[in-house]
Amino acid sequence: MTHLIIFLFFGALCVAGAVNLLVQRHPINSALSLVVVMGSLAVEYLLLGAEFVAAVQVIVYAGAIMVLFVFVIMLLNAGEEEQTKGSRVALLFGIPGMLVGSVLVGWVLIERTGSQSVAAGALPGAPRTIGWLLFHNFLLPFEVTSILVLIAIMGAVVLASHPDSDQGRKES
Amino acid sequence: MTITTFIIVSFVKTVLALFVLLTAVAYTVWLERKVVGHMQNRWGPTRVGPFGLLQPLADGVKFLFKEDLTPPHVYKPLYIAAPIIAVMCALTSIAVIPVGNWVTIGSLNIPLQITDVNIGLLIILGVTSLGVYGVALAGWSSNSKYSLLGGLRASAQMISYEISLGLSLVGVLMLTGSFSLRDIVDAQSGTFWGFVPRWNIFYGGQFIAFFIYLMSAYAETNRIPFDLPEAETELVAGYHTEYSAMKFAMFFMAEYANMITVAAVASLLFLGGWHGWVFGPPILRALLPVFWFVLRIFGFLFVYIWVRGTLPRFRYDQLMAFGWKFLLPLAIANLVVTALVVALRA
Amino acid sequence: MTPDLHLWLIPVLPLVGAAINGFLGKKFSRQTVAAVALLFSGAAFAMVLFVASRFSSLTTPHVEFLATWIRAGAFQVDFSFYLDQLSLVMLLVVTGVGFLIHIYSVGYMWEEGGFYRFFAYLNVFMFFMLTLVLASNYLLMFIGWEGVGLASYLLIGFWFTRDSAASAGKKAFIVNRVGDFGFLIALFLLIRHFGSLNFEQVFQSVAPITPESGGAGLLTTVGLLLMVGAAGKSAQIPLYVWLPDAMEGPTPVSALIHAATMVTAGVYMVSRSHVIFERAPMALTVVAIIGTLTALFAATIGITQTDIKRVLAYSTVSQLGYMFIACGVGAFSAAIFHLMTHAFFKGLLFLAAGSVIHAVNGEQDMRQMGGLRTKIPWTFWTMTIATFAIAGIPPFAGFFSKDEILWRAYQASWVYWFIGLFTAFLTSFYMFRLWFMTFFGEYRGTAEESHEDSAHDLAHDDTRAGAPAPHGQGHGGIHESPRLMVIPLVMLAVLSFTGGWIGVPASLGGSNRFERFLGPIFHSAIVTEGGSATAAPEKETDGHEPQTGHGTELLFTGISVFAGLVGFVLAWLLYYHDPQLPQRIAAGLGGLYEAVVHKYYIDELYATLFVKPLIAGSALILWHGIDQDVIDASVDNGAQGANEVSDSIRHMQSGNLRSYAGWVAAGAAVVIAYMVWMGTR
Amino acid sequence: MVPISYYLILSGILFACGVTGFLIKRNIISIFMSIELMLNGVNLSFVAFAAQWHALSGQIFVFFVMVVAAAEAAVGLAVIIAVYRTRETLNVDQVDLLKL
Repeated sequence: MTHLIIFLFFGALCVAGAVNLLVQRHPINSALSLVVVMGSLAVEYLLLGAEFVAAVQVIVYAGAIMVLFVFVIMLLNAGEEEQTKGSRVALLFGIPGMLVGSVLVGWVLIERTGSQSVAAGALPGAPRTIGWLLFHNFLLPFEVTSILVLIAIMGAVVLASHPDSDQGRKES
Repeated sequence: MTITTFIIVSFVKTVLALFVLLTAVAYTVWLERKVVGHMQNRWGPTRVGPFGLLQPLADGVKFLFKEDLTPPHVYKPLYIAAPIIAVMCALTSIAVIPVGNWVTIGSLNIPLQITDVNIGLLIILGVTSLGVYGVALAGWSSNSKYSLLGGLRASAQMISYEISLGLSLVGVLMLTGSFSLRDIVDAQSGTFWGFVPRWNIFYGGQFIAFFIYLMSAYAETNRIPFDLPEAETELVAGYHTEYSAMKFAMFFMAEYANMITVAAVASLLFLGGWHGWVFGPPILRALLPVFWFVLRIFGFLFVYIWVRGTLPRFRYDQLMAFGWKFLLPLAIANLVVTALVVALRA
Repeated sequence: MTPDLHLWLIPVLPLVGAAINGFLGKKFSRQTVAAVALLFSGAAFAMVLFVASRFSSLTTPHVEFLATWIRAGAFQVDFSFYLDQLSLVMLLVVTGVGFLIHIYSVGYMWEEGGFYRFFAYLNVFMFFMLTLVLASNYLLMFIGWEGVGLASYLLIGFWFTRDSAASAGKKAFIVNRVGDFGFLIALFLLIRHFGSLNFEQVFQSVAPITPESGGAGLLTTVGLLLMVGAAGKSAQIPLYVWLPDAMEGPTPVSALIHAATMVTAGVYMVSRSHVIFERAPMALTVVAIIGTLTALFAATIGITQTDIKRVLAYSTVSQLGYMFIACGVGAFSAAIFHLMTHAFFKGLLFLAAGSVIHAVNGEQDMRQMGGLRTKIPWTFWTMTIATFAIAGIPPFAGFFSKDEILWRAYQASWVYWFIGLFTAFLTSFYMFRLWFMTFFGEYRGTAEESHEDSAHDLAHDDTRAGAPAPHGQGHGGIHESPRLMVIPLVMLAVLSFTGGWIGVPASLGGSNRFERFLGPIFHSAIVTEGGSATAAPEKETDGHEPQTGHGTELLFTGISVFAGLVGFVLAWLLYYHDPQLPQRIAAGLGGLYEAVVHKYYIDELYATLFVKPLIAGSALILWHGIDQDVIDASVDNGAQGANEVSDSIRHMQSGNLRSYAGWVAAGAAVVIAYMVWMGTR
Repeated sequence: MVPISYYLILSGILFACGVTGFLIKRNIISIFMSIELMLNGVNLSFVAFAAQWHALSGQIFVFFVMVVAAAEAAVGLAVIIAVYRTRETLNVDQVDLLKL
């Protein structure tokens, strides 16, 4: 019972944050609401037993990525987004398409997964087991992603470095 | 124990912890002023109470009754939210920090810790990383160039040093094989070679990691020599330039609470937590570890103040260079070495 | 039976020569080119001789299987070669005469540009011709058939800088296409009804059919279609028109391709498929009629021509007509016999004519010649032999073969015989006319200074730096040809003198060896279907005939010889004794003469009937109608449409991130819907 | 006990919100955040499925998603900064020249 209540509460928080992300005009508000979403998602993970995932969610997403966002927003001093006349396509096709797609998916999910339910912490993702999996079954993907991250870092440096501050490199 | 007792006990522990912590914060401020004063050949606070011991109380009252003015042109919601976030993050992390062994009151056996989760350390890291928001938002929302620069510096600095901080902890984690702080502390019980305490800083050969952690912690808490975000000489008071009264007090509290937290973590991870000479009747046996633990934290705080009293301030580029080009590689190297050691021991 | 006969070497050797000369010859010196060409064609000849030496020990027909070419269900075509008496004779003729003409060409073409090109083409021709002869099935034969057509096209247009030569080549090619079309259809019919193109299988399945039995109609159709093909290749009415123009090519080419070998391919093909023809009397009759008409027709034209080579060309046509008469009356062996002798003396005639032309520096008009007898004795004497041979004067080669044909023709119907006889008279007449005009009387030409209007001169510029001419005085006055050219003349002369003796008919106390040699082939069919009416003419092909005694045959022989002599005398009268007479006669004949001079306006007729309508039709329908209004239009409109469509679609590519997102979302929705639909059904 | 489908529905809602944000937001940073939102929704479904099938690999996937998201954030924000330098705007409707 408490389980369901907690789930509903944080689920509602999630949705509220997501919706707030949409309605807020100012990117920093959107960012913060996204942080809220992530935090409450971490709680959901905890409910599902994925404690390590939850922790990493907080540390990486809320603590690093979103901080990066906020940082950039501050750096560029992004103000209210002006309501320019965008493309009609996005509204004419995108929104209906999104609705149709999500409705279909939702229907299928309900159809297929049925009423199977999980207890709190159904599948304990303890750090030890996760680590074991990560370094045995998923070693190659792990290494590949590490390389990916390395490349991403270099790319970020190249892109963000000031054009006149670097000699010879193409302006990005 | 039943759910109700659990809730009651938790509540009691929380209140207790909060009270102690806030008091500690207040008296850390007093201590700092005193020590720095003596270092600079002055007395520090002396008027209020003996040795100015009631000074923190007076300060609190002052903060409470000061006019809480909000400058115009600030982005209000965040301007108000920022200090709250900061102080909340600072106080939350205390929840997973164990301060001592189990104590037995009547029938129930209570750990001297608000809650013992097996990913405690991760939670601490996460919460501290969330602490950045307070600073950043404060700097940004108060819509003044000094604040903005302060906030930018603060957030950049925190993100940068968080990495080496986390990496410096990994060595210990590998030695222990657990995220639970209690397990980590238990793993450091006893001695080797007969007399040397089995602390990670000695036994695990983690002293490099320890110093990395120390420096990163200074940066994390925006303390001298890394207090660029609130460098008075450059940008009036950094991210909390525009703050006053209780809001400013919150930042203040947050900073000192963070100091205490990192000190606690350092002593838990590297200096064997509460292990120490235990003797006497059961009640004393229960409380002595707490004493040892508090002693260690006190030592750390003293070092903080000592450093503040002696070291000059870094330049910003030096700060970044130091973090990325020195501490980070060092932490990684330490990590590799530790991994080898662990592998060889196994 | 020696399996390792390596027949394939025979065609492949010239091909190798062609390849070497064609691809590398540009850098070779003339000596090298000539050496290569002669080496390989000579090698082919030697190979044939070797095969001939082994022939007696062979069980004929000897089939040499090389590889499977096409296999479609039951239908199969192989690369395999078929050797029997017939193809052996053809091989000997082709390679032998071909080799001689190669030698001759070295001398003749020495001054020419594109020396290597010429020999490459010549070798290619040899290759295809030998393929044609050796083929063991109609399809392979058809390859050779087309190949020789190609080679002749290339060689006729050898001096492609001359417009007339180029157009002549095109004419030859196109007219041949008409014939090939018929040939192809015949092949299709064969495949359709007998499911095979192999000679043996086809003949096996044809053998049981008799004119009375069903399927005779089919055979008639096939025969007629084959005849169309033969008419195209062998220049019979109505498709002969290309051959006279083909004389635009170098004289050796005319000798080799358009007299000795290629044009006889039709005859070879008809007699090769005699089994079919024998069972289609109607087709045979048509063949005979076409043959007679052609013979007469061409001969009459030949009388009036003044271009030495054209005269020979028309005589070739009429001689081919003879061969077809022979085929038509079922005397295939006689046809082949005449084919062989004709190859000898007509080849010789052309070579000699070439030598004459060479002597007078490219002058081809007989009216500009005369009195060359003393100046070029070798040429004169060899040419004399050839003339007598073709005129059917005993004991020259032509006599025997022609007499044989006439005799057979008479046995079939006196009409054939009479026309053939008249043609024989005409033949000797125009041949002697040529002879007299060229070699007797006084020289009417201006060879000393006439250096223009000749292909030689065209070629001079690029051959100045060429190797020194083999004969001393270069292009001075009238001179005998170099030895390289004389030797083949002499050898061919010997052949055309003695060539006929292998087929001396019984009536002259001979024992027609040639016929007996060929006997097995032209008997085999008869044997298989056991003495039916069609076999009548063939039955007495072996030497002695029961019903008509030697007397009649001798009588007829006498008549034909007499006709030849009459022609001689007449020619002597008109062109030696009283050269003014012909003009008067021509004036007297008036319109008829005009018509004959203009070859009965056949070319003009064809031009109006086929060429102009074709061009007009192509211009109107194919060019403007289809090409411009359909193909081009479709392309243009396609481009136009693409342009417009992309103009409209271009706006999707707005560069606006959110519109892209909209498209992506819509597409995703579609995909999801599809997947759900697939999943739920 | 909470039915798995609830988690899935929640993740679906989050994803849909992300898509909507991508569609209606003008500020490039907000759009970027919408992407992150989508990723989070997917992560939730991953974890939920992991719980349903008792397969930890689902949680492993979440890590990879996070790593990729981090890399993406780094590069993407760098790109945003570069764009802002040249265009002086963060509005995607004004950055549609398809060239720098």
